[in-house]
Amino acid sequence: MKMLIAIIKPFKLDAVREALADIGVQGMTVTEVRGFGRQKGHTELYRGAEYTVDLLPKIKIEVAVAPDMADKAVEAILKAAKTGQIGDGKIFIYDLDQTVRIRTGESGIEAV
Amino acid sequence: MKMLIAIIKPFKLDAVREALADIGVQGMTVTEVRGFGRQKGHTELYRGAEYTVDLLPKIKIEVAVAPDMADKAVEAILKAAKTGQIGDGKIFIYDLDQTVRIRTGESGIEAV
Amino acid sequence: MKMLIAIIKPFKLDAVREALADIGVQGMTVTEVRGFGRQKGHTELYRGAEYTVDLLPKIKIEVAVAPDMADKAVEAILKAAKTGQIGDGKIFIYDLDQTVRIRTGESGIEAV
Amino acid sequence: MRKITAALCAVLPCAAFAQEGIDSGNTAWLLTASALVLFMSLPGLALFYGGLVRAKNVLSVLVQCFAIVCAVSVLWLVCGYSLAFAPGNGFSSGFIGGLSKAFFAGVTEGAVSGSVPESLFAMYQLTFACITPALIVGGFAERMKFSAMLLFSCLWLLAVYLPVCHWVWAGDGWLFRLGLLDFAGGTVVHITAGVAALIAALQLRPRHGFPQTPMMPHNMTMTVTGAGMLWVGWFGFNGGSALAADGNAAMAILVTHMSAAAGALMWSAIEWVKYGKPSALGIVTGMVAGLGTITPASGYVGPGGALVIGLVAGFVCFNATHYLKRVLKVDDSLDVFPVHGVGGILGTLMAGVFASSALGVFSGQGYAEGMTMGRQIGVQLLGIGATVAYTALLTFVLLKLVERIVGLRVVPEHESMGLDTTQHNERAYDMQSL
Amino acid sequence: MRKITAALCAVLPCAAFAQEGIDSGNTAWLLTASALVLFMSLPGLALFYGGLVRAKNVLSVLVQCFAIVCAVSVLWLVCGYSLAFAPGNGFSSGFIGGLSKAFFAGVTEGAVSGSVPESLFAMYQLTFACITPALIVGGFAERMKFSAMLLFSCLWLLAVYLPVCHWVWAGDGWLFRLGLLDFAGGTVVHITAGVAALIAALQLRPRHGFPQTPMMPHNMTMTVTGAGMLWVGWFGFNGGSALAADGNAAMAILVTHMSAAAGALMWSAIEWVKYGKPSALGIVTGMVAGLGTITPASGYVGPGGALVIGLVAGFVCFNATHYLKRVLKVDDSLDVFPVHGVGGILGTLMAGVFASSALGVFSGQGYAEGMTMGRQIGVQLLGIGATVAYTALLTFVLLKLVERIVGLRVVPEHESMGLDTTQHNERAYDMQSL
Amino acid sequence: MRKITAALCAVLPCAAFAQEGIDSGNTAWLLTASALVLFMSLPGLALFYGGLVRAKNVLSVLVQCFAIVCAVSVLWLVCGYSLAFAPGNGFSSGFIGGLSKAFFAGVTEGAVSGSVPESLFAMYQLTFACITPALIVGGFAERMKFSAMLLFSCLWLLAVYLPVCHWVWAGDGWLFRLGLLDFAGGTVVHITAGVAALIAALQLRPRHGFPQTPMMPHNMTMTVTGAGMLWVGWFGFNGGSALAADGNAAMAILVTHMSAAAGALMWSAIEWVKYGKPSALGIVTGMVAGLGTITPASGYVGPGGALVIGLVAGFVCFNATHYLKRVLKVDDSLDVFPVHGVGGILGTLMAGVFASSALGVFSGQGYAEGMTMGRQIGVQLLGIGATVAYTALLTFVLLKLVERIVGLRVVPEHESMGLDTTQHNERAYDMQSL
Ligand SMILES: Nc1ncnc2c1ncn2[C@@H]1O[C@H](COP(=O)(O)OP(=O)(O)O)[C@@H](O)[C@H]1O
Ligand SMILES: Nc1ncnc2c1ncn2[C@@H]1O[C@H](COP(=O)(O)OP(=O)(O)O)[C@@H](O)[C@H]1O
Ligand SMILES: Nc1ncnc2c1ncn2[C@@H]1O[C@H](COP(=O)(O)OP(=O)(O)O)[C@@H](O)[C@H]1O
Repeated sequence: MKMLIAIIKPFKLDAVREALADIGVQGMTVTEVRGFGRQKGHTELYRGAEYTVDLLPKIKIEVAVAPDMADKAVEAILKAAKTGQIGDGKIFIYDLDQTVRIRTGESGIEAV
Repeated sequence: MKMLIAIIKPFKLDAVREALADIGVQGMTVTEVRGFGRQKGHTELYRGAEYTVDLLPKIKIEVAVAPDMADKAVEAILKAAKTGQIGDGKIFIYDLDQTVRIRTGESGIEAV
Repeated sequence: MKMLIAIIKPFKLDAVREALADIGVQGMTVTEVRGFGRQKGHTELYRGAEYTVDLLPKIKIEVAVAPDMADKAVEAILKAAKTGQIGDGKIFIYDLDQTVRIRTGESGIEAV
Repeated sequence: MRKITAALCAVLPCAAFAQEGIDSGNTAWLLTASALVLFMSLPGLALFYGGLVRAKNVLSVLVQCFAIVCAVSVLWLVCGYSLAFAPGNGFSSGFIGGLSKAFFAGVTEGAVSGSVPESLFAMYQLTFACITPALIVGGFAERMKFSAMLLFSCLWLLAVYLPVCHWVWAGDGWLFRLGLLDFAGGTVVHITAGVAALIAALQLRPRHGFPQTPMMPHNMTMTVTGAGMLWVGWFGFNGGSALAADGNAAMAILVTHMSAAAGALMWSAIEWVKYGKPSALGIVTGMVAGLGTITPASGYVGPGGALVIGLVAGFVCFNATHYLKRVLKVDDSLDVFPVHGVGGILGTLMAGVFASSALGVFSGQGYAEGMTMGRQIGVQLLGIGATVAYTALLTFVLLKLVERIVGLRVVPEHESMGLDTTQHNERAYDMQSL
Repeated sequence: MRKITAALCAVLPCAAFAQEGIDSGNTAWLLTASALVLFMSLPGLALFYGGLVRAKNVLSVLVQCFAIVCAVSVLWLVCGYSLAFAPGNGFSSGFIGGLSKAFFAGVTEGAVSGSVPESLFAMYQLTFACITPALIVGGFAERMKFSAMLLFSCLWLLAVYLPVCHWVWAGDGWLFRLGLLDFAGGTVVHITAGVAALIAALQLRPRHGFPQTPMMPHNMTMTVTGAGMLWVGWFGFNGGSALAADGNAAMAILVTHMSAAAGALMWSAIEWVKYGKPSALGIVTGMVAGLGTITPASGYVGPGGALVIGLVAGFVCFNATHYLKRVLKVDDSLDVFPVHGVGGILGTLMAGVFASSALGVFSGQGYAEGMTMGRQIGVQLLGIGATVAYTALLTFVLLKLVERIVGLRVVPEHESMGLDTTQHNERAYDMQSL
Repeated sequence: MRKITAALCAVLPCAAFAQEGIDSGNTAWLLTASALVLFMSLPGLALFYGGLVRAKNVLSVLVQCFAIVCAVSVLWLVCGYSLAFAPGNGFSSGFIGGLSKAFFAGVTEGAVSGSVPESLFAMYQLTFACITPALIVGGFAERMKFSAMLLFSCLWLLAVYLPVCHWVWAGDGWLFRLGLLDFAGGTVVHITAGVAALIAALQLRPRHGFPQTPMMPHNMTMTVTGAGMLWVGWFGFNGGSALAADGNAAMAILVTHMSAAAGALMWSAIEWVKYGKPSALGIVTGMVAGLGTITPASGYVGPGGALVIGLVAGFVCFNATHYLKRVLKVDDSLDVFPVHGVGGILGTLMAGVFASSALGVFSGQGYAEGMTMGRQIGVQLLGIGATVAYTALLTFVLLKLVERIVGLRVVPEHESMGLDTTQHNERAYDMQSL
């Protein structure tokens, strides 16, 4: 199994979720995070002074998929999350040793 | 070392923590996340209209354990987190390349 | 590629960010988490009763780096995040299967 | 606010009345009522609205409410009070006041209006002028440019609020002379704001994602807090409109309270029946519907009438909200029209009914001499019709104008990033700052 | 609230008094006081309580407070005011009022009570009837069904609040005739609410997880906000009970303020000594204890007495809270009994002491003619005893009844999911909505 | 607050005046105004400040405001009221009051001050004494020990507030006798608090990380909520200072309102021009600047003057804030000096100008007999200078003293963990409790 962890722009969450549903991905976990990369933050006002806020709000999506689905899923995320501007984010792909479904105790691909 | 990442129902956090403590697990990291899988969300009212909320609140637990502890820990989580209803969650198991304790710089199993 | 995931004390975030920037790390993702390890929480008052709070606020930093940067990055985090007291945290290191930059579709080291 | 204008009638022609004594009790109550109505806007309404939008837009709503109060206050000083309440000139006198009180000319410490200082009357009326455009904010929330919002609100005050206020509450206003019953602003405040919000919602078009994406309130506790403040403040709104601390004021707050309670219970009951559970948003929205609806009637009806008015308000406004948003799919973001507009119309109408002293336990204080229920309802309908039509037309024109000058809507990217960051350079919450 | 009933005595027999003049200053103050007491319930108490529960239950608390205010208001109109304040019939007249004022019969714009409009007196008293059952919410918070809560609150108002209110504040009430000193509701409000909360806590049994699992307040800033509002609103609660804007009202707010300050400082001092640090929750809880305790005494004591009353309140209520929750392990969720119940008992007792004009710097306004400290304390003890016993018994019976009809408690799964989702289909906070 | 002292002059020499009648309308308004000013402190100012600090320190700010109100109240009872308002003895009588009213001796239910009960005058003045040290909290926020804060606030009340209050508002105060115009506390409240905050900020040194690390407000909605409450409460602050419900009070709230609006608009305009976007914090800070600045002038100027005062306030305070924090890098955490201190100085000065009745549309109520603009400005400058110098010196000494006794600042580790946990054993928010 593979675990895809994508960092995306917050307002792209719905689009990515739909894109993944379309290719049959059945579950995902979402976390609010903050991050920076090329995109360097913006300034905020505070009583007559401007500050730079480095860490911008991002959404982290975790999706476990069967190995043969991984490429399709990456594809789907790429397409849905892209705006073409910096800050679009990253996808990190891990190998999963094992997956277990708590309700049934099933493990392996059926558990995804 | 193995890293177990479990997504569980929020109100099961205490039970899981105790179960892990019982088998000697000494540390864990907890994150609030939202997710969906088989469990499909619920409806909420908003001024005379019902909406479906897809992403339900879940708790993510990360526990690094020595390889020989992994099975026992999975067992403990399974038992403590199970309600038998959909939405009970998943455990994802990763191989850890390395672990370092910041305070001492120790690495490997002693660092867990 | 390697993914370093560090759990640190919240007020050390700025120091760690700077230390990583100094060695040329260009991106990171930050999550608020809670955790415990050796450090066992503190007591809080609630109308004449004291309670123990087990899970303390921590910051999780995720940094993907080229393999050859990993050691330097670990070093940098260790130095910046250390106070020498319990609760300083951990660094977990994973192997990354793949990394993709969403904006460009690039993958591999260029995508970090 | 019948007495207001009656008092003004007497006062306006000759400033010499200024020497007449003021009543300290009436003055004390109107000082308090002014504070209460300001409290409705800031922070009451701001919180009520702010909790309903998404976290990325909450500051924009708060700033809009603040900015409107500030800008309207200055306009009031410059010419607003005068155009609303100074005697008009010649032919136009039924439609708009004159400029004899511009820059508060003659509104000295010693000037008296009825039994209170005229400066207090001007202050009290100002709080109404502040909250009315602030109510409209709910219609275009989460997508309007700040500059456009500010320009529009100022123009709207001048072109819509001040004339309608003059029609209804000035001694020489044409609706006042016809005997329109609008004690505390069913037409002047709620209909104008509700209709303007509807027009704005239509002209700005829906928020991106509406109606598929649910846009849930980001902080319902904030909304409930604001709702509680509105209820309390409304005692000043309706009770203060008696311009005295007397039985009229007392009865006004009693019926106001009853209508709020009845509206809330009705809305909750419908939800309970329809969806199995009554919600927090439901109970407070029903309460606001009850309050808005009783407003024009509050000085004329009795507790029994108020109960009926509140129940009708809860029922009709619930269905209006549902119909506008779910069937017609109009994105009046925070439902200003179906709650305030519809409530104002209903209430102005029912004021004409329940003012009657011949309804047994549902009786009110009775009609003016020579008025019958039929004729009164006719006048009420005329007042409603004129206010709706005039407001709709002018609001439409003003929005077109503002669109030309600065554009109405933020660019899509800014809408998705949220107005707080893009219009005000701030975030509402920063729980992580170390 | 001695004058209330004295005034009513005079007024009730003959409605002709309605022609008598009202005092605009007194009316202004009572209009304001009504707004202030409503403000205590909404949003004051709602926020105070709401902040103390877990995030998953905060809306349920807010809705409960709102729904109680709404339901009580309608009941008040139908028969509540009459049963509390209309003259009773024959033998029962000391225990409950008659129905001659049902549907506010005779409470017209012109009707006068003392020196204020009777509609205002009815409105002011309504705000007390609203907050009393709302206080009880703290006892069963986080586990009671909404339907059960609403049914119970209505029945309790009718069966407990109205009779006790009649006993103490109606001219023909038996405790009033005995000369019980309860200026603003030590027995009528705080003892009844505190005892009812205790009985409810016992009958509903503890929340799941109590007492091992800490159930920490989800938003202490909300609680502190509500506490500030309660303090301010209490000026209307105690000061308004003079039913006039006079020296009695002024002294009432001064002693109220002093007792609040003293209670807060005492509670903080105990925490500081015992745990090394004074907490936010501690200081505001001590403040509420000081306010609740001074309530019955506020029209009778002086500032020196108020200081002692506040200090005693802080000390005793702190220990009562600790004892009930930590030793007896009773899950009165938000500590209503140890703060309001115990405070009400203490205050009613101390009113009997510090009303004395013979205590030097701790003197009060003196006893009624013919009363001695010994006899007064006897009357106070009788009033406390009767109120505690009656409330406990009736509350127990009503809860049994409600249990039969709809069941009291949500199912365990719903309790763990939280009442907001399961009872109201809503979440309080949604910071992620995009 | 001219009338206060005029009234006191009359009352103080002979307590027999106590029999004289009170005016129920004036009393009603002052009861309300007392509630409004308390509301400014709790929860108004507490929220305004609390939202601006980081999440880890918000409770510390709230507790500080509460604890100050409580401690000051008890001190007021013991000797504060007497030292401020009782006639002084011999040579020192211009500088500090005597102890003849300690423990509120003679402040009985029947005692009268002007046309209101003396207990009410004492209560009203107490609310001013409470908010002044609470304002200083903003200067040392996020780093001062709670024990040090409490000790300092008590000493400061005794050594700074009470004397200055006597100078300016007691009939025998030296500045009062010179004819200083300070209607509601430009010198007594805002200058003393602002200067003390500055000295405290300097003596405690900056927060760790200042100025490189941005220390962003953790909850701007809380700050805006508090700002709205401050605006409303200020009606009681300035309007109540007329000590009557009359034209003076009415004009005071009108000019207060205008200055707030003008200050807010000016601050926003500067931000808009300078940074392209007006912010929420900007608009509310400008509003507070407008309110603080009009305070001393509010009973003497007209609406036109108020407009100018507000605009000047927004402009000068904006630049003062910027200069102090960004150029001088003084860490007056929440900008108390540049807003309240500078505002108080400006306002006291401009009161001397815009009180003139010879400025056309910018005219005020005119000078006292025999006073010219030149002389009045001289008196104002003297009042400002004396207040600034005295406050700076005494604050410096008191802080040194407190440093000796308990130390001023928490240890660095506690500062980084936050004051909520380390000083009060609590966290403000716990959204995860299950
Ligand atoms: N090396 C990295 N390690 C971990 N997270 C990263 C890394 N680089 C980027 N990110 C995450 O991805 C987000 C978007 O990255 P950014 O570099 O701004 O996008 P891009 O370069 O594709 O335009 C960042 O906000 C951060 O959360
Ligand atoms: N493929 C997946 N990838 C990542 N997270 C998942 C995946 N499937 C499920 N989850 C997480 O597990 C949670 C529970 O999953 P669900 O499928 O509802 O449980 P079950 O099927 O065991 O009843 C989800 O809310 C989500 O957070
Ligand atoms: N075995 C583990 N698995 C996952 N996270 C851990 C583990 N041990 C520690 N942590 C995380 O690291 C944080 C600091 O750990 P702690 O043991 O208190 O530090 P140390 O032992 O280095 O002083 C914890 O709060 C927790 O979030």
